[in-house]
Amino acid sequence: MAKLKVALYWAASCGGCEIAQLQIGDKLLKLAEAADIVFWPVAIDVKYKDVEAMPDKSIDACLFNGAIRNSEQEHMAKMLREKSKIMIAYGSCAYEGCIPGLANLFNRQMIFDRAYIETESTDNKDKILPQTSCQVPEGELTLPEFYDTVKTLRQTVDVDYVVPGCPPEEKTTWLALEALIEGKLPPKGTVISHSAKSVCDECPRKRDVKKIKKIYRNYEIIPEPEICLLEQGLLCAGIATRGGCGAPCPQANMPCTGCYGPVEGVIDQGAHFLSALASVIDSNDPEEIKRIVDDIPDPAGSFYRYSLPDSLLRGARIK
Amino acid sequence: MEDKARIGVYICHCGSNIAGTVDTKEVAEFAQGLPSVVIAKDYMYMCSDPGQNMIKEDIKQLGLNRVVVASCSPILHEHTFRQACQDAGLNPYLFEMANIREHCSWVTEDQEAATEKAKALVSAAVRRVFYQEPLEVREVPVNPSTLIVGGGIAGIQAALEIANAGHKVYLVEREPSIGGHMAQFDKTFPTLDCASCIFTPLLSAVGQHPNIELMTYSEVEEVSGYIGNFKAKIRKKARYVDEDKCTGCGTCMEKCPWKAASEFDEGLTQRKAIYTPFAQAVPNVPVIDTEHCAYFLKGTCRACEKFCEVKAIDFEQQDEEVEVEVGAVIVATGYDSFDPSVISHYGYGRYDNVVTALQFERMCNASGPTQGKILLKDGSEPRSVAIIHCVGSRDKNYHEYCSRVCCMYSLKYSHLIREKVEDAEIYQFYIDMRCFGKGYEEFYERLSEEGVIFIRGKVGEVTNRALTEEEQGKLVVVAEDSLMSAIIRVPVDMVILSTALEARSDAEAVARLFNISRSADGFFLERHPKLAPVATTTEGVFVVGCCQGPKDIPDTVAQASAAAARVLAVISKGEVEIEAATAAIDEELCSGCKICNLLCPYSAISFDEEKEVSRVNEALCKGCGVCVAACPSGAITGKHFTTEQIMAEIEGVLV
Amino acid sequence: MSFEPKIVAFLCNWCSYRGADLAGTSRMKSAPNVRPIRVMCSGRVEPAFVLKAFEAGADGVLVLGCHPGDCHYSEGNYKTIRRIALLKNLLSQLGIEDERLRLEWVSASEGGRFVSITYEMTEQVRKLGPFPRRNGGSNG
Amino acid sequence: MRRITIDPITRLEGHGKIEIFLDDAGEVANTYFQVPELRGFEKFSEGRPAEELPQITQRICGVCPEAHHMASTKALDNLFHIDPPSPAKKLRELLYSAFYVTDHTTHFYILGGPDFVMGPDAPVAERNILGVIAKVGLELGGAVIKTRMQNHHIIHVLGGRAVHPVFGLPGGVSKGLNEEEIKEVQQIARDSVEFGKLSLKVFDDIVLKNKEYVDMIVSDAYTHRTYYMGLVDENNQVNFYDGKVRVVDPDGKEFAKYAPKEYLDHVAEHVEPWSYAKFPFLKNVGWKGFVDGKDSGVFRVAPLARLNAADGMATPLAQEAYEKMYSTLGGKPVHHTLAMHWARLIELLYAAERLLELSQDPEITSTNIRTIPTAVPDEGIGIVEAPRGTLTHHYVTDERGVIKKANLIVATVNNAAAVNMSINKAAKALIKPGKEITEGLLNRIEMAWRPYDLCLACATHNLPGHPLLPIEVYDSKGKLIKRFS
Repeated sequence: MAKLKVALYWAASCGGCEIAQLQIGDKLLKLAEAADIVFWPVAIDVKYKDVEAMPDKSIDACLFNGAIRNSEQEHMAKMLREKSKIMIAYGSCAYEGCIPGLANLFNRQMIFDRAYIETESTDNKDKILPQTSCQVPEGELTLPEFYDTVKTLRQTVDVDYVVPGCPPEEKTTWLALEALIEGKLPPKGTVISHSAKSVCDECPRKRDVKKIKKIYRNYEIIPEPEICLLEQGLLCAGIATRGGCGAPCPQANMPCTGCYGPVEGVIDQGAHFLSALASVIDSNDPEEIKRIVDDIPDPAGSFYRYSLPDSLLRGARIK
Repeated sequence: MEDKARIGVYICHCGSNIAGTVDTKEVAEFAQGLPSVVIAKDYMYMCSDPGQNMIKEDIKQLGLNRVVVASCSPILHEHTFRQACQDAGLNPYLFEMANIREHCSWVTEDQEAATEKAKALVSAAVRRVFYQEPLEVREVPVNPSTLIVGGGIAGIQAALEIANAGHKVYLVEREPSIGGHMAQFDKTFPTLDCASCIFTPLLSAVGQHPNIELMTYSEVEEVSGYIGNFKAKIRKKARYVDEDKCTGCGTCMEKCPWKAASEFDEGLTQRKAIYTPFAQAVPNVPVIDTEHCAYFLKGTCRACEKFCEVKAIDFEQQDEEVEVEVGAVIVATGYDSFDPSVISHYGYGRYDNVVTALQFERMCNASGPTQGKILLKDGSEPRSVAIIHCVGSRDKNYHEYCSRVCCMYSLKYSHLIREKVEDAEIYQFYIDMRCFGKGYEEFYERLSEEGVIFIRGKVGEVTNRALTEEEQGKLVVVAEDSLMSAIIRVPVDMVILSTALEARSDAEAVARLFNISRSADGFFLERHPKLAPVATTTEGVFVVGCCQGPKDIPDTVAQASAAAARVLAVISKGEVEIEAATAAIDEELCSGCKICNLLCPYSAISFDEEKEVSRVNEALCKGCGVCVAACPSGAITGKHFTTEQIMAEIEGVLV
Repeated sequence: MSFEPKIVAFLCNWCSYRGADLAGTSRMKSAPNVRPIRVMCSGRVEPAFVLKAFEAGADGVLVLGCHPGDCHYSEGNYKTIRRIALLKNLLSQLGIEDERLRLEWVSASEGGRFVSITYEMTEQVRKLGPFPRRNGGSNG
Repeated sequence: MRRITIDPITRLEGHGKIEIFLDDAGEVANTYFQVPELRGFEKFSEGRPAEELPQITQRICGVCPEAHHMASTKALDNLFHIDPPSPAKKLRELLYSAFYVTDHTTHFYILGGPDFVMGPDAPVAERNILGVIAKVGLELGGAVIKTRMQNHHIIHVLGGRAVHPVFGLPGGVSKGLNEEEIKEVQQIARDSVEFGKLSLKVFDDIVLKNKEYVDMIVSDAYTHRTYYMGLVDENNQVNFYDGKVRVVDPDGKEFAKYAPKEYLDHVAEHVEPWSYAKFPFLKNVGWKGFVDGKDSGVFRVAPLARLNAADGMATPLAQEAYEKMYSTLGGKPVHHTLAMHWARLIELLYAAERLLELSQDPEITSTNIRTIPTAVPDEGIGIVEAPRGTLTHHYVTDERGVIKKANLIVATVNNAAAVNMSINKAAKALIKPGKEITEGLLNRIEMAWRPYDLCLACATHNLPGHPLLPIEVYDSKGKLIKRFS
């Protein structure tokens, strides 16, 4: 059987997904046996012309990580979609926008002003901003257009599979690669993970009574080692987050922040996290309820840490 | 299924009620264009037989598998159209209604706006119905036994009614004997017949009834299950007397050297450490009060044991847990009598001759502390008695409600006093006389002819501070006579406080135990004050007697019989219908996070420790959807109100 | 043409929906801008429904339930209070005006109250203007 | 005017783009190193609870998340006015040392190394990690993979996850090490020290024993006289986790030494309209454009810079290697860009040695790893040495500890100006009229930036994602005259 052709590409991502792919360690060699990596900028000097030269659908699968932050990433996503039989959104950024998606709480102007004008160490009296096109003595220099809003891969092109996680855990990555190598891919649209249930299912901490009188910040308490972090008042997103990761964060005494995205079939992870949490607030008195919820200083960042661009509202409304 | 959805849409004119404002033709045309809509019609009156037949025909002829009717409120006609669908062989849950009358044609005159809105409501219903699924109404068999909690007149009446109908009853009473408050009474108003004469036979009837399993000195500790199938854990407290051996001879009580204040006699007499509350107690088996028994306190004595010929005394006896299975529960836990010592200016507890209604009741009773004589502490007969109404009732500081029985028993007392102490002066201090019951007003008339002095006014204080010669050594009742609007001082020998009836001190715990609610006054809440006066929010659990609110014996007995009738109705039907639109948890998605566990007002959600998933008991679930909205995993489906259906409706309503 | 706000109203089956029915039956005029959706209890209303309504084109959302203490399911509406309180904090952080989401209690006998709420809401939202979209891409 | 575009430059973290303009004579007129994107972490950190920033900011870069995690965590200590218990500090440095071992290994063998191991002109298909493994043999290849896995395992054990750990909290860390775990760490540390030695030997064999390479290293094409910056301990020895920032001038004399909170007195960032990356410079020298020398504020960071800025290494074997490098390359400071590869391997050995030291510290298994902050948070600055250079996190919060302002000067960006110059100089030296411009030649130009181990994911906290364009040479009329394949 002919070797698979696989492309690994990054758009608006941090590189963690590449490291996660390297994390499969010696399984990399298995991958190398079964597939030719025809495109992988982080490690191989294969240039775009080679990819462009490939006929449509000649790549068997593209693992695309990173969100769509600018015009060229959009162009790139569409191009690779053309070239690939299977498009896999690999990692949280491609899947739901991830932490860089928090930029959707602001807009382009605000981000530029902060980065190039306001920042304390910036020396820019003339308020120069990067330009998509700019004349230098020798000619024109261009930069991609920075979008106002971060988009997910699925909001940009047709996506066949999703591999969740920021970054995906080694076993999740291998689950997807193995299915690919052995031609045992699940139905289109599947989010590939070892679990369809929430992280709680894999969390060894004991769960008892969900009644919340006070919400704590993670530096305010040293949590009991054995007990559910949410029940101790820490904002643990495990209840609203797909498992498959093995609940590493709660086992390191830190709350889950939700990087595997919503549980199977859930629309809007944040809204579900919010609703569940609010439901178990231990008070019927509106004033007290207000006091308790006001202890959450950053609802958007807490409930949509990774999924703001993929949420129903996608981001903030800027006046 | 969905992709093959065949939807029929029917727009009702409701005469001109809808058609007058909404362009029903246009709406029908609009509906015809919606996805999966096979046929859309408008018609004069959809709820009429021809209208319903139109639907039935189309279901059969066009093979519709979804139906939408746009007409009036579903509250009005949802049932009608569901029935029509069912008659045509379509599951009623595949029907959806759009309310284009109350919510549309009737709320605006702007025809364009109304028509637009009607379209939106129809498209919402169409999109929603697309996702609707057939549901089956389940029926579960009913356990014909009944648990009755409380052995007062209410519980006894209900128990006998049900037992006499041939069904098993478990009657649980926490005191050593059944009887409750009524057993303490001497006479009953307005007929003045002797309480024990009418009551004692009932007690023994209960005691002997083959269908009644009596559990005295016992308390219900846990209730689970649902109508038709409750399980109750009952703790039988150790009596330290073997019920099977004891003959009720009473020797132990004679021989017991240790005494304690008698609860039954309201502390006016003493009973022994081993005792039955009263002579005609049922069962006639004593209990040892370990707080006053020397053996339990000091480890010595055992006199009772020595003298018991049948060797019924058993100091080693332990509390016993029994579990019973029943189909229905009647809660008849009665009331507490208001403690007047909190109203210090009435002098209760400070002055010997200020007594409570129940204490006076006992005094009048031939088997009571004074063998029925009305006596002051010093043993002499009172020459004058004041009866103060509404002590703790109709009083913002204590209970705002009227206790309903005080006026009448106060009248009864004046009669008893008149009977026993011919020439005594009797004063009634009242706010208003409330003589609402059958024969009550007449009783009042009669009493006023017996030379009782009625003073309309609230009593300010009862004091022994004499201002005049004649007040010396008397209790002076200071009150405002609101008819003469003057402060008056009435010197008397004895003061009777007509104390309020209040909810049991442990009513809250009991409410939680049976998962029923309480009204602001602390009494148990009936499901509907008029239409369901003995039912509660929990199917199969009924409340009767004073635990639901102060009432007299006739009303209590009436309620008891009513509850019995409701229970018998359930039993005779043999099975109960279980709501179909309930919540259901998908075990494939539930991670056992326990968010939902405490949210259910009906305790319908339980946790399966083995599988580590939560479960909904569909028989208990009322389909409110609170848990569905709370589930962070979307693992709970609210049948007939699924997220998918409502999301589709939202999209539809915004076209 | 002037801006006609679209208001989605979630009504609980036992109090608010009947209150709305009563308003109709009594022929009180109420804002046709309000698009009712019946749920068994306000406690069924997921925050996601509210967000979905905005996303699907609503300019305002009403959540109406039984008065506290009167809930047909005894405590469902208290859960709603909790959720809406937290949801409002989220929405304000997302730059969405507080007036676009209202939680109110309407009993089965309060047809008049239902009507005045719908008018108030419609006028408030009319002042705010259409709910702004955010769809990504260069012009956000 | 001709133009050569190299886009994207490859074998780095993130994306960069090089524009080379040739005049009509065919001489290089100018070059531009562009970074094509921005994410704006500084903006969307606003409104976040400060204690979440170690986890949020590490998403700037998934290759060096630990660096951002640490800088951020130290900024939080400062922000909440809390001094973590000493075991917590040691655990942080332990995790950080393990991270250094993995990261320097990654760069030398996967990103930078192939140019030397395979040769600058080797075919594209071989000039990568797979080629390297094929050439050096599976044994060394296996060791590379093993070292990365093992040290990531340490990060996993402490931080819960190998990538994007959840470890740092104001006042301490979330998890400690038990006796069993520390034994494992000690073993990994010993193996890593061996691997560090081995890697230096590999460099010795493959690079230093190859005259062409040595000449290339010391050639003017790859040399710049700049200032150097790096974190040093109280003995002015290299330290990655803590200490003061020391700057030496092109002659190697100490120019400045400052505590984190003083960074704004020493560093500023220049903005150009043609790159999303900013260009830091020494405030007290000033921005004089893309030129080197004492009068230009341009400075360099990362391995060679750290070694130049310090007086030595704090561990014996590393110190030995340190001395060997300077004696071989003619004393301090060394200005040869390509020597960064060597310096990186010396640091790799140091990190391994430090890891071993810490893993043998009696305090390391203590459970006293957190102090709960009580002071009102206001402003905090944290600096660490990321593998790619000095990394600064600076936060201002309200009294609830919610971020009002965040400023980040990220490791790689410190080198942005120098990289631009290095490319320019290499291009000018390598592209000559009439000389054919081969793929290998262009790779040699890329070799001018590769030593910096660019992390453009970090630079301006941008995201990779520029579309790859072919390398094309146009004449002044914009006519395509050569296309490379």
